[in-house]
Amino acid sequence: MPKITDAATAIKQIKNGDTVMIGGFMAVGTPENLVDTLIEQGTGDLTVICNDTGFIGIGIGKLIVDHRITELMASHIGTNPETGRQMNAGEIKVTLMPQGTLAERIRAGGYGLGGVLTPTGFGTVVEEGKKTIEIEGVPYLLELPIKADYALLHAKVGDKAGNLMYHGTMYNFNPVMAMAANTVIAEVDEILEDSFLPPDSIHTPGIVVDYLVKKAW
Amino acid sequence: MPKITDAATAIKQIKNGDTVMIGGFMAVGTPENLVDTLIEQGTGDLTVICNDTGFIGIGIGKLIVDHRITELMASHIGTNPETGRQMNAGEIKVTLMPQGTLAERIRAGGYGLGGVLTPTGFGTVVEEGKKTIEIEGVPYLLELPIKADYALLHAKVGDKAGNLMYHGTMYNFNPVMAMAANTVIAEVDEILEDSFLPPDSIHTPGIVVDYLVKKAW
Amino acid sequence: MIVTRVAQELKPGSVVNLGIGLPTLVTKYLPEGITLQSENGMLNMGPPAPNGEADPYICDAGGKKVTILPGGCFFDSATSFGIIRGGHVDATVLGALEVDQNRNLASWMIPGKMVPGMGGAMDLVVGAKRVIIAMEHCAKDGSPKILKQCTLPLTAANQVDLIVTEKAVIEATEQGLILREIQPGSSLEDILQSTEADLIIPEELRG
Amino acid sequence: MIVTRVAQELKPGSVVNLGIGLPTLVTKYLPEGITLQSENGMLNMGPPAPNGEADPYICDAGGKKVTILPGGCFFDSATSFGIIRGGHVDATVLGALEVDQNRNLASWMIPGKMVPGMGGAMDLVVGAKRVIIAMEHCAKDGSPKILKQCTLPLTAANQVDLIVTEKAVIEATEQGLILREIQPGSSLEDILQSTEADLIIPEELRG
Repeated sequence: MPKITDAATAIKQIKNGDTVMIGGFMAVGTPENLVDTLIEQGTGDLTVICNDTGFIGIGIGKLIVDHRITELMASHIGTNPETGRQMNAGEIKVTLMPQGTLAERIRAGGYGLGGVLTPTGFGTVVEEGKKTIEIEGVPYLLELPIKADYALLHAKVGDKAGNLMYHGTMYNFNPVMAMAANTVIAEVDEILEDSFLPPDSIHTPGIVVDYLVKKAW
Repeated sequence: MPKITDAATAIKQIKNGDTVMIGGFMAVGTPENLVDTLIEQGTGDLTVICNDTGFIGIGIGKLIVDHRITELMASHIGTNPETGRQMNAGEIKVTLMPQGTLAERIRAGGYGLGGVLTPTGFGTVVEEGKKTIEIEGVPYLLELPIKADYALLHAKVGDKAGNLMYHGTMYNFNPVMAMAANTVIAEVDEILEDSFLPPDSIHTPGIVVDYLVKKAW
Repeated sequence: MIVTRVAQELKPGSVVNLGIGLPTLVTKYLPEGITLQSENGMLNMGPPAPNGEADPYICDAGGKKVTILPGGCFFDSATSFGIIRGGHVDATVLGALEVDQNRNLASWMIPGKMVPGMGGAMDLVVGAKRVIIAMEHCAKDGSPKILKQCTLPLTAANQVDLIVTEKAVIEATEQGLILREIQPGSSLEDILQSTEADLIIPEELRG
Repeated sequence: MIVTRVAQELKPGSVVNLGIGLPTLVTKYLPEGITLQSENGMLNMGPPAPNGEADPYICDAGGKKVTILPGGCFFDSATSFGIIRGGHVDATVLGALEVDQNRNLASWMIPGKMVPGMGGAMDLVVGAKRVIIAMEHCAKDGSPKILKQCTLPLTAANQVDLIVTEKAVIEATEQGLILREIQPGSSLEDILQSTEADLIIPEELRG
């Protein structure tokens, strides 16, 4: 059973220097309350794993603008020019990788796999430093798992067993991140206090969710 | 859009010698009408990929008893003693593998991955003939993708766009098989003719489903 | 002209992913029966939501609020790229900075200048059955974009199938780039002058 | 006795997968707050369905029709083994043919005799945080099952954490097998006679 609590209580366990996965694609599926609380609490020096850095003032963009991230793994930073500026100025270390590779690497972390072979990125700078393995004459890159101390998710509905259901494109990286972090904090628009989500319609099983926070603003 | 048709029409394209994935775990999630139709039509010499061979007279067990399978990839054959007998008598070639490995190999086939590294089976006979790759000091087996000519699935509900929803434990191998076969035939208890499944509750996207057959017996 | 010509390449019944920018404009000219995939997790993507009626939780790959059509579905990123990498997308239409005669594509960065990240482009180019490049024939400064060899970091090697510009329709094959059509308003001479790559010119298109 | 002793090892709040056979019997003695995982795709598995009320589409890993408890969920096999392999199952209880002092387990086949397949056992033994073996101390013919070295094909190497039999509770560590408890009705001498493996006997358990 997850602890149902407020954002401040759930977020304060995150320390400077921790590795944090944050769900969302262009800020849809990003837990804005949890991000705001990280900023309020002054947590910094974070390694953040996410698809993109949102926009200035929206989603993960807020953590960038406030210089809370020292290391970033993402697939796209183009919608937030401040990320590119900090990268070029050497203020932040950025590792860019293909979006599908990012998804598989996080999944591998959470699913106990040692890695996956993907054709994506072969023949490009993405292959630098990676092992190439040929299977039936086709070259693949060996991509390694990614894990984190925390995953911050955003779902539409959570029940008291911690089961989550997303809606629309907020789904994106949230389900794989839920499996790949030691501690999972989910911000949800609605908490079912007296009932449960239907067992055939659950996107993230409650056993991996440690804290449920009701979205408050 | 999938073709909505009857079992005989959908199944008659399967030829002797084809490779067929069949969903189900202990016959729950196995398309019984499609299996019966394969038997009626006399199709044989099949390579079948499935979790288990069901029971005598139930599920994939029927194909075993009727000697339609010459090659089998599965994780468990213990509930159907006839499979073991045929294997020991050299009538059928059986490759057994861990259930999680079977799931990942089929997924890799459908998801365009060249393989996955799993710790499962290291130090056992499962590692025979496989590459071992060490990642951060831990040995993993490189497991290769599996694909098939056909996948025969069983779902609870299908809509006219081919979207499928499973129920209970019939889910099992059906979703990964749906992605890994050239042609996908799904038997469903119910076909929505005038409406669609809710977009947040779809387990297999309709674009991979070629034929929908309403379960008739 | 680019956009309408690309639309003709998309077959009814196929699953298509359109990149950001010029390719997105193809949406307006799609034939019936195309299913649009959006790599952030949607099949059967619909048009932008009417003002004030947008569902805040449904966006396209550019972050724009859109709708989903009947029969569509949502899924997570691992599934979405399984659909893409696994060959379940029939065609992708993407813009380009450079394309070359070895079917290479460069579209994701200009070192030291623009490094937005590759997003889903690398997976799309490798995974989609057909890769269609929709772009202006030349860069803004007039320099050719269809080259003997790409100079910018690649998005993928040997994956381009078709190039559609305002001047030409070019098929990219293992034998090289074959000029298939001269667009209205252009000429063979114009194309040859604005293309660095070697072009194979079929008999019927020679003056 | 085996079954009740195993039940004590399972902590409230943990996620547990019980193997077929003897381990399934542990179900009756589970403490409150245990979530049962079934590898065919279910969390919060409930008891067998009452006669005539079974949902034909809900079965356990042995194929028996069961129920799901409130708060449970269903998922596919790839997700199920992700949960298992990824370390999200706190403990698994499995039967065994042989266990040895290097924490090896053999439980899935007897060459030439019984080859049912490994099913989910290999993933469970590698993935679960704690591997508890629940078995009779000796084989039916009286021969020891706790060996210096397994003779049958392994299910997994170096993964066993605890062995519970009707005679003893034995902790399997990198230093070797440590006798932790002598079960009521047994004795140190009885255990030593029926165990081939070297046992580390703590001071307090020596006569």
